[in-house]
Amino acid sequence: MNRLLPILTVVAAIVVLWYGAAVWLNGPWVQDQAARAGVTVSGMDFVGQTMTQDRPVLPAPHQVIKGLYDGVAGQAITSKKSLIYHGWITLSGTLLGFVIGTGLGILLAVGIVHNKAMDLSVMPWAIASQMIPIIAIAPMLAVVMNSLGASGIVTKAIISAYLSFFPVVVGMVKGLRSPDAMQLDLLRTYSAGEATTLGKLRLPSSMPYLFASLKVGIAASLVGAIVGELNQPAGLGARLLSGSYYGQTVQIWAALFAAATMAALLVVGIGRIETVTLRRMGMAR
Amino acid sequence: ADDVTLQLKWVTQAQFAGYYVAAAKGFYEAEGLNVTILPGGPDVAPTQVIAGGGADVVVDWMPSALAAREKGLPLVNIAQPFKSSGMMLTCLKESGVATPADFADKTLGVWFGGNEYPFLNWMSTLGLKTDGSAGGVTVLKQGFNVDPLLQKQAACVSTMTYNEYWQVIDAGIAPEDLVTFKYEEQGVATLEDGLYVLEANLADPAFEDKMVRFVRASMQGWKYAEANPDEAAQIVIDNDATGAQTIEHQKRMMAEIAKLTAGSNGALDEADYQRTVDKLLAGGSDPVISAAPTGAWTHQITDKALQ
Amino acid sequence: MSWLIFAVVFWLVAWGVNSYAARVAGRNRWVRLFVPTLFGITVLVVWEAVIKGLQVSPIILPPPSAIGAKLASSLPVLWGDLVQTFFKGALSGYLIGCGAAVLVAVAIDRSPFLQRGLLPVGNFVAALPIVGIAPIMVMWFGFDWQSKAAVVVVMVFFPVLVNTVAGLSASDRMQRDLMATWGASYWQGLWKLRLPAAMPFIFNGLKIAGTLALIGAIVAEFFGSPTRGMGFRITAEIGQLGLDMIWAEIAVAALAGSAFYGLIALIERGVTFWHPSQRN
Amino acid sequence: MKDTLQQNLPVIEARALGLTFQTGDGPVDALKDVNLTVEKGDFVSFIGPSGCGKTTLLRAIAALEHPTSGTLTVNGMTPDEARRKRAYGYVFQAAGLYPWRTIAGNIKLPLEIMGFARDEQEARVKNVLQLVDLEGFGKKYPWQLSGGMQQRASIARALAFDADILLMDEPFGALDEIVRDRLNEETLKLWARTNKTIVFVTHSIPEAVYLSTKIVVMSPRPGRITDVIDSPLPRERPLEIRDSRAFIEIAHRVREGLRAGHSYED
Amino acid sequence: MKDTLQQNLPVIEARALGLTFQTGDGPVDALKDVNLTVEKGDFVSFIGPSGCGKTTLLRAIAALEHPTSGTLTVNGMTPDEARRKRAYGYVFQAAGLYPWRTIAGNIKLPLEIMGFARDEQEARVKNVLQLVDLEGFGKKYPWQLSGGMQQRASIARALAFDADILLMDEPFGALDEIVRDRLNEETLKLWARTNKTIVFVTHSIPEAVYLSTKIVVMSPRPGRITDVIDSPLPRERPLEIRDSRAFIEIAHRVREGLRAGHSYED
Ligand SMILES: Nc1ncnc2c1ncn2[C@@H]1O[C@H](COP(=O)(O)OP(=O)(O)OP(=O)(O)O)[C@@H](O)[C@H]1O
Ligand SMILES: Nc1ncnc2c1ncn2[C@@H]1O[C@H](COP(=O)(O)OP(=O)(O)OP(=O)(O)O)[C@@H](O)[C@H]1O
Ligand SMILES: Cc1ncc(C[n+]2csc(CCO)c2C)c(N)n1
Ligand SMILES: [Mg+2]
Ligand SMILES: [Mg+2]
Repeated sequence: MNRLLPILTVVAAIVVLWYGAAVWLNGPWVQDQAARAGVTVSGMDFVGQTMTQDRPVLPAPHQVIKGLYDGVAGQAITSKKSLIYHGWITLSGTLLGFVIGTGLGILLAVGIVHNKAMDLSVMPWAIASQMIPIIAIAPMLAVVMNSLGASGIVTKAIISAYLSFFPVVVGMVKGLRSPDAMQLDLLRTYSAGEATTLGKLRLPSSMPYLFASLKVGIAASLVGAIVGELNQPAGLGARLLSGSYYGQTVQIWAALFAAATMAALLVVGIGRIETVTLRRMGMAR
Repeated sequence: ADDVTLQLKWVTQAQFAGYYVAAAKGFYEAEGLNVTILPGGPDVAPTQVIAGGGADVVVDWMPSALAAREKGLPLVNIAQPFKSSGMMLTCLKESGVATPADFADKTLGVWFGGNEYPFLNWMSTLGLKTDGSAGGVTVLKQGFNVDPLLQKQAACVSTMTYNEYWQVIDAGIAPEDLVTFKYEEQGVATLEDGLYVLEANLADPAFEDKMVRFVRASMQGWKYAEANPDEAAQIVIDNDATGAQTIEHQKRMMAEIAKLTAGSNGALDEADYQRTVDKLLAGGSDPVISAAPTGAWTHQITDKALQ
Repeated sequence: MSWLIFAVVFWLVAWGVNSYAARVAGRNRWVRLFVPTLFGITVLVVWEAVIKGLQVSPIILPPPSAIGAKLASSLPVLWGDLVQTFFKGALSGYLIGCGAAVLVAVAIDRSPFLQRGLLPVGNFVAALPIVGIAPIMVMWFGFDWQSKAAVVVVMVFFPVLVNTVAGLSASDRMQRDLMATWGASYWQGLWKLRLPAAMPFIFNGLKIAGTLALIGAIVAEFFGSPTRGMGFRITAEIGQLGLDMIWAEIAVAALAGSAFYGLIALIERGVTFWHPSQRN
Repeated sequence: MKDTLQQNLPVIEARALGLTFQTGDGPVDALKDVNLTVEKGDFVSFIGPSGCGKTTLLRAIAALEHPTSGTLTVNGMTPDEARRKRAYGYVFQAAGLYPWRTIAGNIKLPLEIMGFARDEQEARVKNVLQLVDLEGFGKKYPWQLSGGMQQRASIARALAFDADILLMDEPFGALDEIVRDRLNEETLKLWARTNKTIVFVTHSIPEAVYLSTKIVVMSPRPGRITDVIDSPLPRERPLEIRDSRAFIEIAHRVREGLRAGHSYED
Repeated sequence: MKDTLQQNLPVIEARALGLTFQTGDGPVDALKDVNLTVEKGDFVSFIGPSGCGKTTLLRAIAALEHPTSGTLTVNGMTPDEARRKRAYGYVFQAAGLYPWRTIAGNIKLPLEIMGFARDEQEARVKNVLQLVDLEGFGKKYPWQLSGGMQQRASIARALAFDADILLMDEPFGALDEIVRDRLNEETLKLWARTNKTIVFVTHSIPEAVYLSTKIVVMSPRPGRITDVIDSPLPRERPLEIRDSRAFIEIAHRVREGLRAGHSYED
């Protein structure tokens, strides 16, 4: 309860501001329409009209919630208007990309920690790689993947992986280097090799770092999947774009909130796994 | 059956009804074809898809096809189901635009990505500069919808007769409050929605045969769609994976599309081609093609398909 | 074929040289510059050779040489786009967003209630995909750089806020208790202890935000822009298959983004010189 | 008249003091029924096993913790009032210097906060740096100094603003025996010179006996005072005093007190 | 025959040993001209002020640092060979238990690495846990134990695989006096029982005198040995021995040695 109350308060404040902004931003259209029709609107009429438009500049919260509700509960989940249907398509790409990206990130991190040349050369370029506007690459990547015969989900997953590997590399390099000199020396007095050190010391002690980066990584993965869907027929990304294409602001906002909710759930999910893992490893107190 | 992959220029909508109808009505199957239709979108360049081998045949507009040809991608028009152009500028009357002469010092929304050339050409014939200098027009790269007009961020935006125009209407603006300039009527129209393949493939008799059957079935689809617009619209809806299209909108779109395909039996009219090339060569400041292309179209397929 | 063999050989040789250099003189400043440079050159050479070897069409992926040539011949255009997108859009949005985030963090610092409410909501907002936010911002703030800046503000605000709030509680208890024994006021404690102690965290946020800013501005241009800017150029060129120009813009974006990141890292070095991670 | 009154008033007075922490696994009695009187000029040591509440008691005196029962007065005021009157100089177990300030900057920090004039600040910094033998190190950053030097800097910082009461929580815990011996001597000298009231926490029996006029032996669970020993040693104490019979006897009494209060499990 | 030879060979032998660190501000002579012989069954303590090279010397013996001059042999081999033969049990200053392993898991760690059979591992864990009085704590995680218990666990870990040579770097530095006393007693008992060779680093004079058969006094800059004291105390040592005349005398000699080598600056 005392964790929920502050959140609810903030949400309530945002909703109030939001309604205000909706009136403010949608108002000009109401006035223009009235002017074109040669009538005047005022008072409650005006406010009411700002919140019931089909194509508002800013949909009022209840419109978005209705959009979400229609998309989630108002449709069969196999329907193409169902947000669950599209969410699932996005999720599958997100998860596949996340697995690839995380695997790649961990491998790279292990390489960086064990190989000085990789350490020096990979990092600056990994940073530079993240500066590339992925949305510009996505269509070209789709073409290349297409010509290689890969399916849509793989293309999406590659973009996801591309965005999620970076936080994993950064976090894991930190994590794998987190054992202090004494912990490393201890294994040396046992005359343990690098592989043993990795398995018995570096990997376990990197777990908190790993989970922290997994949380960032899964959110990045989702963004990647959505960007990858801009040129695919289905998924939340496609929904966002078609909403934008037809000026369906409510559809955009509903898809937007569906995506953010999914991200939040994924992060919470990883948090759960983290708690369980760390507890089983005895690292959660 | 022979596999054919068709890449569309835009998302699934009645603009491409002929192909969806042909598939749904079994016209392709009857020709022994197994056709995969790939929807496009703002993020898809059909020319690039075909260059990468992702499609056998693409729907594209002639300006971008010719530009690609000059860049070294030998695309050939094998059929032209669209006789006329649906592009226009739609302006709010209250912005004070009544004739093209009023464009000066106004902000105009334009689609880029290969669609800007007819517009630039038009402006240069009007003698209006597009670089933002005084007395010219301010050009916006418009997004995917008509919001700039509704929000009065632009005096005019690009629309298609069959689509965006109706979005403006749907938004609640009466037709009397709008002024439209059809490219067709302004004499700056270029050919839209044609079928293009790679030149090298045409030499292969098997491919040629496939395309003959494809074009024949596609045209059958188009004519069926013209005759049965409501059924065609429903077929389009059934094929839309985003679930964003509505049947009302697609019916109306189908009706408008039928006007554009009406004059065509599928074969490219050489005069239309020549007009398009002339427009593009005249260009604006930065012409899209620098020399008249050769071999950019053929009747090889339609001759066989339509006999 | 020979191009492919060349690529493999070049890669192996460069890798060998790098391994040797890193092992023998990994601490030397010049070697630390040389190794990543050679790595970058290797990537470019292998890219070029693979394209030549597999005869990849330049319409699919142009070779680095063509990109370089285009880059060199289009400098004025690229510069104009960089000014529009980076300096006007990304940078102003970055400054506004980061500045606002730090101020808000200080403002909510005294209220644990607000913090507990704002941070989860903030994380939720941060998870909103920009491709969804960008068209909305274009609708609200118009086509010019202001809407790009707005997208950047939204993107950078929460990472910086979260890090700053974390940083403000990063001073350890003993350090805070010291302030208490001296009878320091809230503002004295903030100014002399908690802000300096928060700097490593704030810079962490600033660096994350730095990787987001330019991308956000470019992406926003996909949803409407004047006829200049990096995102505009990329969409306009795709229609005429100007892949070399697109890649030139991408190269400029990567370069400018990395330079910006480097600059933040440099300032961080100066400001948090005292932090163990900066002392090695 | 007022002065004499102050002189007679105890500097620190605790009556039936109790302090209970509410933790996840239930309440922890960190202090229970603590009675203590400290007079002006006393050098008091708290000694006891880990967890017996030494730090907690010291923090309560400095108003860093708030007692849950009993009364605690400092100079006749509440500890919080005394804190706001800047009565305390507190030296923590670790040096706790701010790494972004030089040594001089660290020492200046409380002076800035208390609003001393700029040249007064400089003068005092110079003065205390000399006192702890760190002249010439003012411009160095904390991490450029050895642990012992950092500890001395933190003592200098606590001395700089001339608080009446010096609270020191195991200030020499991290130092080696020789350095510790020397700092013990210095601390005694300083105390003799300034006649401050010093409350000192330590683990070390010799240290407690060597330094204190009053040794408070504590024992844990719940934290309480088991013995208060008034030292018969003279105020001037050379290091050799540690080999004297009196010294060894007090040390023995402290050790016995400690052992009695010490349970086996840790 | 071979056995006798081994018996007579010194376990650790350093001749003119030097070790210089290359640092940013130039070379640091951590050890200079160190000569030392340790026989089988010796209990050797290194004592000296901070920075005099105690840890460095211990690390060199364990092949964790490499001497830059002189020779160092362990059981007649180089330290590195001895390390690969798993001759060392090393106890670090802090307990250094891996927090994600239980106490038993921590003790098992070296056994896993050295490839002991599973039931042999269990047996040994049980055995050493008993030895350090931690039966029943095997399933606990390190943070569930007090500091002293953790330290004992880390000693158990070093004992589990029965290395000949036990190297202990200030193992009791972080503990309070009472716990420390008890662990000192336990260490002596253990040593008596197993007849291992133990090398022990400490800051504390009483600790060094109480435990050792040989006390090595070191001094800094450059780190060198200033005195080696062979203790006349008997092998059995009750705690009370610390009040004996012999004890006090050795302690005095150590203190003088330390003071001589101690420079003022830190
Ligand atoms: N903030 C706190 N919350 C809960 N329990 C606390 C807190 N601070 C201290 N304690 C508990 O109060 C008791 C006394 O702690 P205190 O730190 O005063 O001991 P100490 O005598 O200073 O020990 P040490 O010699 O180890 O420093 C301990 O049991 C400790 O766990
Ligand atoms: N890795 C290193 N690089 C450079 N100098 C070092 C290194 N390790 C130790 N030194 C220096 O070598 C000298 C001896 O250090 P060492 O750790 O052996 O001292 P010590 O006697 O163990 O001190 P303490 O009692 O503080 O642990 C010191 O001056 C130290 O600064
Ligand atoms: C980014 C982008 N914007 C607009 C068009 C133009 N366009 C071509 S077909 C079509 C469908 C009409 O409803 C439209 C709008 C494009 N190709 N790409
Ligand atoms: Mg304490
Ligand atoms: Mg040491």
